[in-house]
Amino acid sequence: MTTVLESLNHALHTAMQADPGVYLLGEDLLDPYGGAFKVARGLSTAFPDRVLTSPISEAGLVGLASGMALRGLRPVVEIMFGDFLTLSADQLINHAAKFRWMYNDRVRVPLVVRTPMGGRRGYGPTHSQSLEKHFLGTPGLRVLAPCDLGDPGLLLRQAILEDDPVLFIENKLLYLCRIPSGKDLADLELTTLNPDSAAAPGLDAQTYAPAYTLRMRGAPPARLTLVAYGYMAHLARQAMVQLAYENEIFTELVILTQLAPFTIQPVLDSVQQTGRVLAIEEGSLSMGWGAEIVARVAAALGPRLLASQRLAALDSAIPASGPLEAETLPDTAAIIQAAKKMV
Amino acid sequence: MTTVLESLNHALHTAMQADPGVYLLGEDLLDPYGGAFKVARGLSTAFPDRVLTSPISEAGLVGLASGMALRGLRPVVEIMFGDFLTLSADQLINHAAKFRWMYNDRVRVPLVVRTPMGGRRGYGPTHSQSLEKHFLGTPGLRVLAPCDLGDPGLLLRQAILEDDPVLFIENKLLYLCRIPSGKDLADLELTTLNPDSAAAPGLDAQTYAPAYTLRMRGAPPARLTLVAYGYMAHLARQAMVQLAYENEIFTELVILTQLAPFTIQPVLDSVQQTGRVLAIEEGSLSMGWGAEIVARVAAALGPRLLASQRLAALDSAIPASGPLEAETLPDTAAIIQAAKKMV
Amino acid sequence: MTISVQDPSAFYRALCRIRSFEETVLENFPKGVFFGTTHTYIGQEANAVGVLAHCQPQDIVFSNHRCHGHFLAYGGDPHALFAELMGKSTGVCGGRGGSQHLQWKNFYSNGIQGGITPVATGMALAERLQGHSPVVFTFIGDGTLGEGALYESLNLASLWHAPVLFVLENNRIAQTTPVDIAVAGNMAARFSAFGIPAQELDSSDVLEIYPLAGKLVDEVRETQTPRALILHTCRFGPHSKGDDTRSEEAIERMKTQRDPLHLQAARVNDEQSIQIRSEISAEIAAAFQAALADPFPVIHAVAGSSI
Amino acid sequence: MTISVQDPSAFYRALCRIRSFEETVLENFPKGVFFGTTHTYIGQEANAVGVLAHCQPQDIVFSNHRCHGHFLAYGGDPHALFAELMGKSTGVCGGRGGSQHLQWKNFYSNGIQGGITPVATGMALAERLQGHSPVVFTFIGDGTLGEGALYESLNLASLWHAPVLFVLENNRIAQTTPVDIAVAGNMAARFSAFGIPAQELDSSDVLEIYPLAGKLVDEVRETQTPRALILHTCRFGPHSKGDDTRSEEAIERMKTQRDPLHLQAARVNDEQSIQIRSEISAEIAAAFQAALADPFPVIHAVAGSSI
Ligand SMILES: Cc1ncc(C[n+]2csc(CCOP(=O)(O)OP(=O)(O)O)c2C)c(N)n1
Ligand SMILES: Cc1ncc(C[n+]2csc(CCOP(=O)(O)OP(=O)(O)O)c2C)c(N)n1
Ligand SMILES: [Mg+2]
Ligand SMILES: [Mg+2]
Repeated sequence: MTTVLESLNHALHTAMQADPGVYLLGEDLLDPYGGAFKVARGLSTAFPDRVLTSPISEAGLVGLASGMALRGLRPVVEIMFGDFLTLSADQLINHAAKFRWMYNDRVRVPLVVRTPMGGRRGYGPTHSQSLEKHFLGTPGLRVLAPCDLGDPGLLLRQAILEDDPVLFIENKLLYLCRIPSGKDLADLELTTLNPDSAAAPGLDAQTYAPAYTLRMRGAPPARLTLVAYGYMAHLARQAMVQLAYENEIFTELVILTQLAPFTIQPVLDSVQQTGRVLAIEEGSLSMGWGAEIVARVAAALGPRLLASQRLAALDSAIPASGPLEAETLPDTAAIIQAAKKMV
Repeated sequence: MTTVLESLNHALHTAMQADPGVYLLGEDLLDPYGGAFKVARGLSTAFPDRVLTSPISEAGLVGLASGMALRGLRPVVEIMFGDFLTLSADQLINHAAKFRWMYNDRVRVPLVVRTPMGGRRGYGPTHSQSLEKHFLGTPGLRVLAPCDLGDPGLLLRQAILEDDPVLFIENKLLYLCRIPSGKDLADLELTTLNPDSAAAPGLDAQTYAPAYTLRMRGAPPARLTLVAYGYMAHLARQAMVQLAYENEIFTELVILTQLAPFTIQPVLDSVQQTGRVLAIEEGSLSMGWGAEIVARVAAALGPRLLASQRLAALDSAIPASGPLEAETLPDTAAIIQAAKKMV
Repeated sequence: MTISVQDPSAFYRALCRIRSFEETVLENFPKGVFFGTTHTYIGQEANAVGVLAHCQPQDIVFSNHRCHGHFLAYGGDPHALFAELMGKSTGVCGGRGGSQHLQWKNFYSNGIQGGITPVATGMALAERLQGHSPVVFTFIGDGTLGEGALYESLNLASLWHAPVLFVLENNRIAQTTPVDIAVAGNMAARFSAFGIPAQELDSSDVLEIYPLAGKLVDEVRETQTPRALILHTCRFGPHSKGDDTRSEEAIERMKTQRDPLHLQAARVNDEQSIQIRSEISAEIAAAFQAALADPFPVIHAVAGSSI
Repeated sequence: MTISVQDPSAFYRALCRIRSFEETVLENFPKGVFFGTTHTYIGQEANAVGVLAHCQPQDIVFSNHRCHGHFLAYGGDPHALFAELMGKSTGVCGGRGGSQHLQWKNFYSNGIQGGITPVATGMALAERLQGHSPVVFTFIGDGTLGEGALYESLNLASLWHAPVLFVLENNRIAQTTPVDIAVAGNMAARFSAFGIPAQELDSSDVLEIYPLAGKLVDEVRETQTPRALILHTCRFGPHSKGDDTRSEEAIERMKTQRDPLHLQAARVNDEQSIQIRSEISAEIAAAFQAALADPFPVIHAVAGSSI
């Protein structure tokens, strides 16, 4: 069984093999180290000229890669910790994401910025955050997040093939999750949707960014829709099973891999049946991804939305101390508790 | 009648007069220029040693001011255009906003970062944005936005008195709005609430950050709640009056001045009556402030929320061309149109 | 646009085109025909003309907020530029960009100080990696020395051999801020500290700028490594419109001593210079009128302004 | 913590305390008693000790991810530091900060490369403006020369006379990246280009570092303007834990030639040095045990994890 990490690593190998225009840039990428989280492992050995290990310059690096992208290459930038994305905010928001549209659709920026987010490793306030919420809703910037279903590597490969900038959000704990086989999911019914993802100004529709819907096989109708992405989708799947077996609460879980721009349809399809939605994310609550989910569902369903809630990290910095960190971030138990309250 | 600009300028004079620890830092602040939008006018003449006109270094400047704040001063930083706030993102998110909490509440960061946002002046894609949505929901960072009601200057003065970092969002068109007198508002009933603003980890409750609720005097019960801040609150007020007089659609308008962290109570109080909410902002739609408003209302009211919508800028960059820009940003007519559709 | 030094009138023409364009902009701004704001290049024309005379078709130019002169010296069409400032569909970017955000052929500009430098560095690197031998001309002002992104770019350009020519136009002021209160230390040293050779010139004479630029352009092209050219220059006009805080005398002194058009006019005979000025004048007037008559863009495709 | 050069044993004791602390950290990390990660200071002890021996009570220290040595040399309590790494309520920041985020008296650290430099500059400015004459010691590594925020700080510190001593610890590597592929040009020039005088020293000898640091500290204190001290040094251990990509021989060579403890031990008589080591050993072991026994923090005040 493959891990998400292996899948992503393999995808980078494949992408670099397939296209000599693909470059990988980032800090400490060279083998044997292969990047802080090892997603780059083996690449500098296989493609020594196309893995550019860089100084510590997150803004410069993203800007430089945008320039490469404007001139015919397909750079992939690794930002060592997602926490440092704040340093590239100007390059992402005021440069890479704007170029195509502001230059009247005459240029393209096939740039991918990948970065690991997330806590639960005790790294403390500056190395544990899930800051993607600050970048969602940037016109011209697609944001993707693999989960442990489907083919995370394919999601990355498609991102690299795209002609518009993509922010690709990985999660540190997701790396080691194994992609379950059909047998592992035997208790579940899995629907994969590949929604024609909302084409927004300055962005084309993208080919592979599936949404998944999971149900307990043969269960009574679900009374609550869980929505999640990334590692939280993994935890939500555990919660879903536990809720069914231990509490006889049946839920549906919708997992998105495209966070922005996105279509709410797969979520609506489920909430139309269940009437209730719980959006789950690891980032801090306020102005998070879940707000957009709930707002869209509420707008679409009006009074048919019986209940909506969000579960997220506390609105505080993330402490290094294990017990404090565990309280700060939402886990399976918290999902179960929140779900129970809603039905 | 005072303009918002005059009120803010006066507040800075008063604050610097009152406390020798208040400093103003930013680009091109010196008289006779007095800052790009003139909010700093007269200050360098009155307080030559405490107005530090700076190199073009938005990150450095915010960082430097955080350091000053940590060591007993009360710096106010002017970022010339809100678009450049992206350059200070790391200093705001990973430094200023974190210090107090991560250092176990043993330090305070009485920093104010002020900046003008907004379009409608044809400045184009990098000088017209309303980027505050990317900073809302940052743990430890309070975000305030004056409107043309109440006392914008007092809001700024209170922000300067606060011991925690504040991002203070001004709007370029709001500057020239005149603060209406009681007579100007004769048709309206105004309720001012000073909610005990949600104290979040790393932030104390703040003293002055009113929420306003406006109703048409003597009108039948409102069937829709408009929620807005900043310049959009000004436009929403116009829309409200027009809707009443021209369409006999009666609405309530809730205006917030504290965007994060905030309490939804004043909005709930209104939507509980009207059953419908329209959140209005100038920033681009997705993952905007309005999502948080709607999500909180939906969570609180469940099926009693009959309808919810958001009105915002298109999810695209902001064009320089006047006609295109006008289409991109929401105006009074768009508010009226959205409101009509909802009732 | 390659100009030969053999032909002083070609230089004069190029200088006049920029001057005439910019004067037309300033003159007509109060009439409300343009959107937003503008940053005119009056006084600095010799920089764009002298430097970009070395620009080959495969080369790239990345400019900043003060980009009209660079755009015109690159060979850009005055009509398209006027139209862009007027927000017309025929504008350089169909009216989306406005004065500071241009893209045409290998010309780019953006209005965020400093942010263009890593992008330009990446373009240079990409071109070199794809086997081309370009020069990427990157224009920045003295004020932009305040931005950290610049130094990240210098380090990366130096380490990774990006064929960039950083052209620093030191007009001794940034908006209203004089250079001496905004730039500490030494300008050339700020480049050489990163291993990037820098040369300086204090002149408004296109015939002094041209050869020095040529030398550095050749070095960049041959070695495919970065260089910096620091041009000490004079901004005659306001930063944008009507926001000049300098004394009138100081500006007059600059205009008398440092006008690149005067300097070059002396090398063209009177008759020819009158002829050139009137041709340019007509060209620019026609471009302006044509742009005025152009249509505004049609409603652009809309995605979700309200959900 | 002011140490007098007259007393070689005080220096030796300070060096040993850091070494012993860090060895205890590395030894116990695999046992799962600490959270997160750590960056040990082994090999660089003489920098912290030699420089911070000049730290006066009103002075400020801003350190980076590799902060244990600075914290202990500043006078920080090993028990509180162990407790912080263990996430205990008795930790320097009650367990919130962890290894990289310390605050105690006038000591601060943060884990974002480069970001600390403008903050430290602002602290220095604030202190000067309030009539104090402090020195703000700001520690950065060679890798941090990649970050743009540093150069914005250098410019601001130089222009606005911020009494900062930038201490650049060049251990010739950043995580796994050797300095020669990450830092172009010349290190000292990167400071002097901004008008900040810089001095370099390639030594692991606290008695060489101490006087040079003293000279620069005095200059900063007297002139209330910034200076830079570049200390070429050696990191003996991994970047964090078990992630050293350098050859074992290279590391062994460094350990033989450049161990600050060996160099200083030679100045203390054998008996005394054995005594000091055993005292320090006992002190650190006791601190570690005490921290182990300390309680975890109680549930912290919660605001809205779910709405
Ligand atoms: C990041 C950023 N900060 C501030 C500004 C506002 N601004 C536009 S031009 C300018 C002055 C630039 O000075 P300089 O680099 O010397 O160029 P010059 O205008 O003199 O040509 C400023 C501050 C900006 N566009 N971008
Ligand atoms: C902005 C940022 N980028 C990357 C990192 C990850 N990181 C932590 S330490 C380090 C290397 C720092 O090298 P150097 O400055 O030489 O200090 P040293 O570790 O050698 O003491 C890196 C890349 C970080 N903490 N912050
Ligand atoms: Mg200038
Ligand atoms: Mg190092």
